[in-house]
Amino acid sequence: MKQFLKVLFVSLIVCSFILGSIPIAFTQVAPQIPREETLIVDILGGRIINPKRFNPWVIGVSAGTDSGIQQLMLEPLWMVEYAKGRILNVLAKEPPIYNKDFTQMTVKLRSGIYWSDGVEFTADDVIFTVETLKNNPGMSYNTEFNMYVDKMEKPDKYTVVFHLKQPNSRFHSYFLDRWGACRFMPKHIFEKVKDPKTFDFYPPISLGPYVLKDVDPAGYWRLWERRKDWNRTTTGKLFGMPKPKYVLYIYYGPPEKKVMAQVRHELDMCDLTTETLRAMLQQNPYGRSYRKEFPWVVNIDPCITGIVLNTLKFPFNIRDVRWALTLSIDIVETIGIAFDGAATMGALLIPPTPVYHRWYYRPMESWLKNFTLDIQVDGKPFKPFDPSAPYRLAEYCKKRGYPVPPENKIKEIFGYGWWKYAPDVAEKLLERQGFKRGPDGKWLLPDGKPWKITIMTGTNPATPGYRNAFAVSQQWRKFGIDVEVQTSDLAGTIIQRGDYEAGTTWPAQEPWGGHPDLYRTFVAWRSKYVKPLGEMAIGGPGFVSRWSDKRLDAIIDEMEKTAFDDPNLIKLGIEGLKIATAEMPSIPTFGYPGVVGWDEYYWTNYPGGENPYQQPYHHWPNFKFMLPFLKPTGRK
Amino acid sequence: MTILKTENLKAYYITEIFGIKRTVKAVDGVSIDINNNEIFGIAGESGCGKSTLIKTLLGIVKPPLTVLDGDVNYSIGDKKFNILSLSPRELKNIRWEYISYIPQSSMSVLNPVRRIRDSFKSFINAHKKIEKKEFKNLVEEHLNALGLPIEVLNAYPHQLSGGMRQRVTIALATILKPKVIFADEPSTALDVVVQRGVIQLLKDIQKEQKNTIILVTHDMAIHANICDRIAIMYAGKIIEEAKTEEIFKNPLHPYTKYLIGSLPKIGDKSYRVSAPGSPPPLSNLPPGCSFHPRCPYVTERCRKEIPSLVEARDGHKVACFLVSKEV
Amino acid sequence: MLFFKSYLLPRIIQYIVVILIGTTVVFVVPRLMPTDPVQKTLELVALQGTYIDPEAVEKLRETLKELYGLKGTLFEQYIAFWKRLFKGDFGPSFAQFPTPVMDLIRISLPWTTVLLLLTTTLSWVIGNILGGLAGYFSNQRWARVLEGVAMVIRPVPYYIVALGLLIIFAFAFPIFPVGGGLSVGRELHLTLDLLLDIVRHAFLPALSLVLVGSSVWFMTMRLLVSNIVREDYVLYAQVGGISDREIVFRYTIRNALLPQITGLALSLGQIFSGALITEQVFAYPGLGTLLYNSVSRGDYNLLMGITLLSIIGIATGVLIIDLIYPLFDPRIRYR
Amino acid sequence: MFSAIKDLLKYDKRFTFGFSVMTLMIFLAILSFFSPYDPKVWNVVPRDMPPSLKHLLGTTSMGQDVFWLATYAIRNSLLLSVIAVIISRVIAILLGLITGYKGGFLDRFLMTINDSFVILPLLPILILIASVIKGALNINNLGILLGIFGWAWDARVLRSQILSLREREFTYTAKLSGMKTLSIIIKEYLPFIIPLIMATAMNNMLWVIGMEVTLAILGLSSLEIPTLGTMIHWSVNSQSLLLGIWWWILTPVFICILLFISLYMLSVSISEFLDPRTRLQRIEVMKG
Amino acid sequence: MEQNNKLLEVRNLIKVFVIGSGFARSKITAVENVSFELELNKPEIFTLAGESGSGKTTLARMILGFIPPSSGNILYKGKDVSKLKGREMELWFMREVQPVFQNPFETFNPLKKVDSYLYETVVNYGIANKKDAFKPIDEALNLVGLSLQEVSGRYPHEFSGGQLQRISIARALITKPALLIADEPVSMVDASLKMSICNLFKELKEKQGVSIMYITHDLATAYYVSDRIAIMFRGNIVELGSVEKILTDPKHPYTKILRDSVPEPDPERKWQGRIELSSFEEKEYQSRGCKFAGRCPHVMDICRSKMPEDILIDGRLVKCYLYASNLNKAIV
Repeated sequence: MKQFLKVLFVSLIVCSFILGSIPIAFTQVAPQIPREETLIVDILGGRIINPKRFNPWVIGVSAGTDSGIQQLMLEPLWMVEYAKGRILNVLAKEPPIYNKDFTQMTVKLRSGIYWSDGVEFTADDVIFTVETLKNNPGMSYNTEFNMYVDKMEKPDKYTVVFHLKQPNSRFHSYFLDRWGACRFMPKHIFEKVKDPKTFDFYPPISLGPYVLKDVDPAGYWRLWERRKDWNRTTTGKLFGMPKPKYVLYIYYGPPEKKVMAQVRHELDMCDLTTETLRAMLQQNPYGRSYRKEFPWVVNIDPCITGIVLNTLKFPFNIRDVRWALTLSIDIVETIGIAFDGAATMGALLIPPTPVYHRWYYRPMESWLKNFTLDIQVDGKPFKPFDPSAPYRLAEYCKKRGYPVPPENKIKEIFGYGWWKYAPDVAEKLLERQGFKRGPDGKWLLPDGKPWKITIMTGTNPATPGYRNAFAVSQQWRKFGIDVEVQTSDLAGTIIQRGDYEAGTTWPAQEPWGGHPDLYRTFVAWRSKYVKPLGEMAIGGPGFVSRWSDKRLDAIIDEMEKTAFDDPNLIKLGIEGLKIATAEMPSIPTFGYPGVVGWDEYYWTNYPGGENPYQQPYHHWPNFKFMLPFLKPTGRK
Repeated sequence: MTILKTENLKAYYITEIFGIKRTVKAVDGVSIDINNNEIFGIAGESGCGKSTLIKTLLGIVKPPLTVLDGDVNYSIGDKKFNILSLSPRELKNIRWEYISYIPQSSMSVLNPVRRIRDSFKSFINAHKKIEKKEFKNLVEEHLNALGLPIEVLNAYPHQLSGGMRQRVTIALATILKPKVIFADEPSTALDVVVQRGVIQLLKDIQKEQKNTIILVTHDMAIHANICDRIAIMYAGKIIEEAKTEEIFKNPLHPYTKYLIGSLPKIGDKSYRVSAPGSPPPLSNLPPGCSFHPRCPYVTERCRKEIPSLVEARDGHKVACFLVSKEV
Repeated sequence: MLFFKSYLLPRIIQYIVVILIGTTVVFVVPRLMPTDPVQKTLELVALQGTYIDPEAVEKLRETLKELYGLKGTLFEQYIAFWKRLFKGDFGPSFAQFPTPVMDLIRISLPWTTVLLLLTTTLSWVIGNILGGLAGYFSNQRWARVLEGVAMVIRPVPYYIVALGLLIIFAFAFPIFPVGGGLSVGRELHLTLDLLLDIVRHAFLPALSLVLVGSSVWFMTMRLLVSNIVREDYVLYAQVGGISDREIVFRYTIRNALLPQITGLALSLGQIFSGALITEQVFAYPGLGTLLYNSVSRGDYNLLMGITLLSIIGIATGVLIIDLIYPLFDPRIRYR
Repeated sequence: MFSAIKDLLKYDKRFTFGFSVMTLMIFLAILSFFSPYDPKVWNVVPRDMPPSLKHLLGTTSMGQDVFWLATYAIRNSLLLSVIAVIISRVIAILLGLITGYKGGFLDRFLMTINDSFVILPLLPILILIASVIKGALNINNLGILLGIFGWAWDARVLRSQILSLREREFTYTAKLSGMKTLSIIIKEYLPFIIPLIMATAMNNMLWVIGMEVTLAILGLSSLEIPTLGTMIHWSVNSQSLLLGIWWWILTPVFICILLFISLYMLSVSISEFLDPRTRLQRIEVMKG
Repeated sequence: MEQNNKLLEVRNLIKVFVIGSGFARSKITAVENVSFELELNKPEIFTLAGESGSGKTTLARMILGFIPPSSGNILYKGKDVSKLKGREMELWFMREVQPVFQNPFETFNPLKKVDSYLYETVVNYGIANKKDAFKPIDEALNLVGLSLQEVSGRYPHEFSGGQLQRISIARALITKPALLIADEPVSMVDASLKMSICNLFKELKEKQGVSIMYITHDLATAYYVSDRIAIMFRGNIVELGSVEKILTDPKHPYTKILRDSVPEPDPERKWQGRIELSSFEEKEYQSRGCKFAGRCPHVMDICRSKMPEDILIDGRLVKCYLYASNLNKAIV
């Protein structure tokens, strides 16, 4: 019997040896795709469920668009560039031209742009796309185009004029790519298709600098090859030749797998978590992050994180309560718990990135410093703003043993300040509203019942929302409120239905990111869009706080009458922000600390913190503009 | 000619469960001589140690069964050995070819999921290397000789009736024509007609192969029908041993007297009595003669001393003070 | 005829009823949950940062409901579901609208079935043989070592086993690829090279599944055999001098296998729900991820498609075993 | 009961091992009530410290003490499995006994329900339910959920056991002694199926713990409550393996292994102890 | 009323079993058209003899009400057993008719103390309450030659088969039944104790007035204890009458073989001649005619196709064509 076992074991060992000893150390790519000419990037959305579908024009179907479709295959009319704070003209030659009452928009297209099958891109494609979307319910922008587009005309091959049913000063934003926009379909292909919804568009042709080379039938990767006629694309025309011959979008699985792949130099660009980044940097001498030193995270991400409060629900409908909750948070500790100090705090409901610092935080600094709450402390009105918070955060980081950025960089990296950690004032605010502390020191509602707050959040521990929930829950617990964090995949839905008290989805609708206009942010608080509890909110961040203010309504109305390029927009923005700050419908905490891991074994010159020539993500549509700047290292 | 001889064989079950030691004196000083070409009956009630005796004689001694004393000496032809001192390999070679065993529960000794043919194959191949054709001949011949239909080979055990199963088991045990066959209650739990068939079969085999059968059963009527000599076992000991006719005509031990006297007969409705009381548990035997608590003739001596098996008459041995006093 | 009327027919009716109940449960449960695919789609659009005009949202919601076939009462939807199913159509996936669910399943099914069919059978065979041996020779040292190994592997969360294997064989000693089913850019011609490529990609996932799977079978088999060795027919065979080898395979394992066969049928049926964690860890193509996505995305049709497959798989497995069980256990017929 | 444990401890090494490990686990679980740290609070101790005298099993990347966290995890996982096991046992035993003894239409009806449960793909359904009610998935609710889904197969096993017991003659004796169905089941059958119940209960317990770990690894259980599963979840998520924080990941894994082995040992040894065959031997021996 | 003087009437009783599963299923008629009766107020020991598989145990279980008959009636004191409804009636019937099983070790749950059944019986039938239960128990045990002292607190395996069987009988006697159904009560009892049980039955009949249905394959004890005997073969009663007549002068060929096969405990009267055995029971069950036709030395064509009728001859009923002509002649 032992013999039998021996045979079994030996054969097992032999088997694995044979399999393992097949020559060439294993790499992910087949030999015919030279590794040194390939840029391998992670698919953010995970496995592509429907790998052979390249039709992104059906609403809500996202899977796969971030595996090359939006980054390499399609181009928009305009693109938001938030690293520099500008809007790029891509397929459009110049910004949109509106008539005076915003009922007509003219778009001038670039000439000499070709589809990868050699057909020129013209106004026909634009008109065809908009018509098709308009005529097919279930396709993206179908509702919007039906609401606004009356008719289109084509004065020449490169000009499109939209005639609108009703005035819309921001109609062009449907074509402004900020992770998603109305991009165009090739008329010469789609006009032959019976049902554009079911059409898979495989193999696809592209307008961008790359064209599909191969796809994993199981959906774990898509391989793109640089177009031979890359100079007939906008990317080529604007920035030159993209350097990698191939771009491989691949999903390796859970974060630890991505780290392994990156350490094995089988993944060049990847979205990581703080922990995986740590692991990757520890194991990979060629690894780097956005910043080469602490804090490694991306500080130009155009999103702000924070706590949403359900302002239709007692007691969050009381401003004093919202402020008390704000003042009982020690932002330094919160960031410390959530990201070990590596985040940029934001006191306003807009992202604290360098460009918004420039447009809003810096102009509003003195207002913030002098802003008072209608409560007296030591006989003086209480000024809640704390400009020293970033320095305190820097102290914390120093204590943790991290190299702290120089004095002059502190504001850029840690933010312009936050709200004071003032539990004593918070206490007064609450007491003023009839709240009391129970014998155990825990807060009681005015009716004497214990005050319990449930914070709803999602399930992905890597997200700031998730970490924020736990960090803030600790702050409030310390303050004496009974807090529980509920994690759920359905947090979004539950919050939208208004069936929550506090939550950590985005606290406000994000602005454009590369443009000072705050219309997008404010419109979520327009009183006519507030839905009663139990009914689904309109959707999107901001709407769920169900807060509105007559003064803000007026500002929104004003904005609608103001052109997109009007410098007055900033002034209106500042006014709006003042109202939103004083009312504090949601509590902003810090900017989205994006964690990217880059491997410099094959490629360098990523747009890192030291040279932010570009947004740094491989999943954003701007990625194609990064490729011409990458440098091969020449390693084999 | 003696083929099997034991002297003062002692085989006890020594167990220790949860710290409590227990000794079951299943075979307690048994001395027997079994001759070539005879059917030797061992009679006794359940729990008297007769199954253990067979196991020991067959050399199936595994803990907790321990042989404390005595040998089991065989002399089969020119082969002489003490089965208790053989290695497992030697044992394997001896069994089936020289010594074989017909177990009691034919239902459970045949693998329920294998055909009879496969069982034959396994048992034969374990001892003999033979060709497929030879195998077929061997088995079919044997079955024919025993009057069994060949079709049974394709049957599964459960498809056979109890009697047929028992006969198949007998065929399986005798296929290699062993010189010594142990049969442990081969006909118990069988219907009378079938029982007759089975016993008939054993008789036939013995007649034809001229070997020795050691038949263990509690049924005295069976013994009367087939055995040449009978040993009566009680509480781990042989208490009486004699030729069949002798023992039925002239039982000496009070227990044997009860045993034989209580047998009902068709056509005779006269009142019969069983021995009073019950046999003692082997783990807790009374002192002196084990039968004394049930014995109507009990004396003081019986309570203290253990009578030994002595020859009372020509070839009639008995272990009882009542009898040995006379001698 | 008797067999048909008194056994097969009721058994098949039961089979259908069981599938019906199972399907209904899977149909109803997600619809009782406070989420729906329309909402998920809207959320997705909103969370991606694409700008939807607030005015357009209500209309969009209606459009989607219409498109997804989610108008009407639960009962109407249920009827519609069966009507569609009888035409062999699972409907469109919501998350991948309007791609038919069938298409999505077709992509993943072969990978899952091949890998799981192989590993399930292999671990069954290995686990049972080793378990049988260890049960029969329970006093030997190697048997105890084997048992110890199985006992340690079994409780380790599968994720950790898989990750451990990856770290050892793909990271510390990069012998095997870190994931995927095929090398990128490999052309799909049936060559030895391609086959080898597939095997190498499947090796670690398979190894992890077999390791864990066989230790589960091992434990049950060992227990079963340790009971069977006390049976009379085993003892009799031992007395009869039949070799240990034959006793182990023809007597103990053979007989202990009977309950294991039912277990195998169940696990083979479960193949169709995929091996979620394997797929996740090894980025191996399969139905598990699909299923997981369908759950989190509220993609009812896809969810129904896969679970129905799984329900039918298991029920059929059990049915088949019930029907052919007499082949393995001849006693059944006459009991 | 007490003397039985004493005997088992003295004479059965497997039981001794299982029992002492279980005792240790329970002791640790009780110890959690005296923990100096709140498991929900982070940053209470220095992060990523290897095991030392101050922190017996080191600390996590969240600044929690692994040892004390583990005591909570053991407590919650045990509690969870006990709840689930009790619920599923009650259902399985009731169903198994009733269907097995009563037979007929009731049997067929209940077994069809039972079979429907057997064929349900559990993981997706659990994932579905867990992902939806996860907010409310505290230890009790998760226990109830797993209890509701964990009985089907065992009910079948119990039923077949009862079916064979029903055929034994002492059933008739009991019936003819005027005993009612319920008392026959309880007084006559229960002693026979207790070993089986024990064995299935232990197995079920292991399944529950395993299922909880799976759900937690997928991020589908209430991650704030420290259990073995959430401990593994957090440590995996924080890349403790790649970062070499082995004490964090190995602790729950090792506890899983220990729990399994001890439960297995207990199950084998108790089943053997309660098994009619050995039990009879023992009774015999006890009497001398 | 005719029924009034019958203790037990069995009329045309049939039991069909469906066996097997999967692709292999078949029907077996375990009891085929069996009728007999026991007189009221005239206690007797009635033996049902036959090989295993002759349907005698099935018959006993039907009479006890454990399994329902496929057709036919069992009337106990004029009441149809299968139609007894309600706990009251059930208790009444069970009190009147009690069994003794074959294997005393199976009669009692091995994991329970034996006396528990005695107490259960006393309490459940309302014979006495728990406190006074020992009295009827002790009385019943005395009848079988035991005492409560010997029995109490002990498990089944602590007794010998004979003792257990006596306890089993004592338990049955607690309710003072009118009919005892003893299914192979001595087959598992050691030879030295067998007769004590047989004697006990005789005593019960004579002193307690209990009727006993004695089911056995052991014709020697049957002859010893019983008054009447019915020989069963494959579900049929092939011969029924007084035990002396049937066993000393069997008429049916099967009874003859059965009688001849009984081993005599006398080395001078060994078996003579050979007998033929059936190989596959199944076939005999399936046969349409006389089930014994396959083995009968006097088989005729008609035997294989049609089941013979009961024929009254020499004070007994015989189911055999051999005697059919005799009957005809007698009539003619």
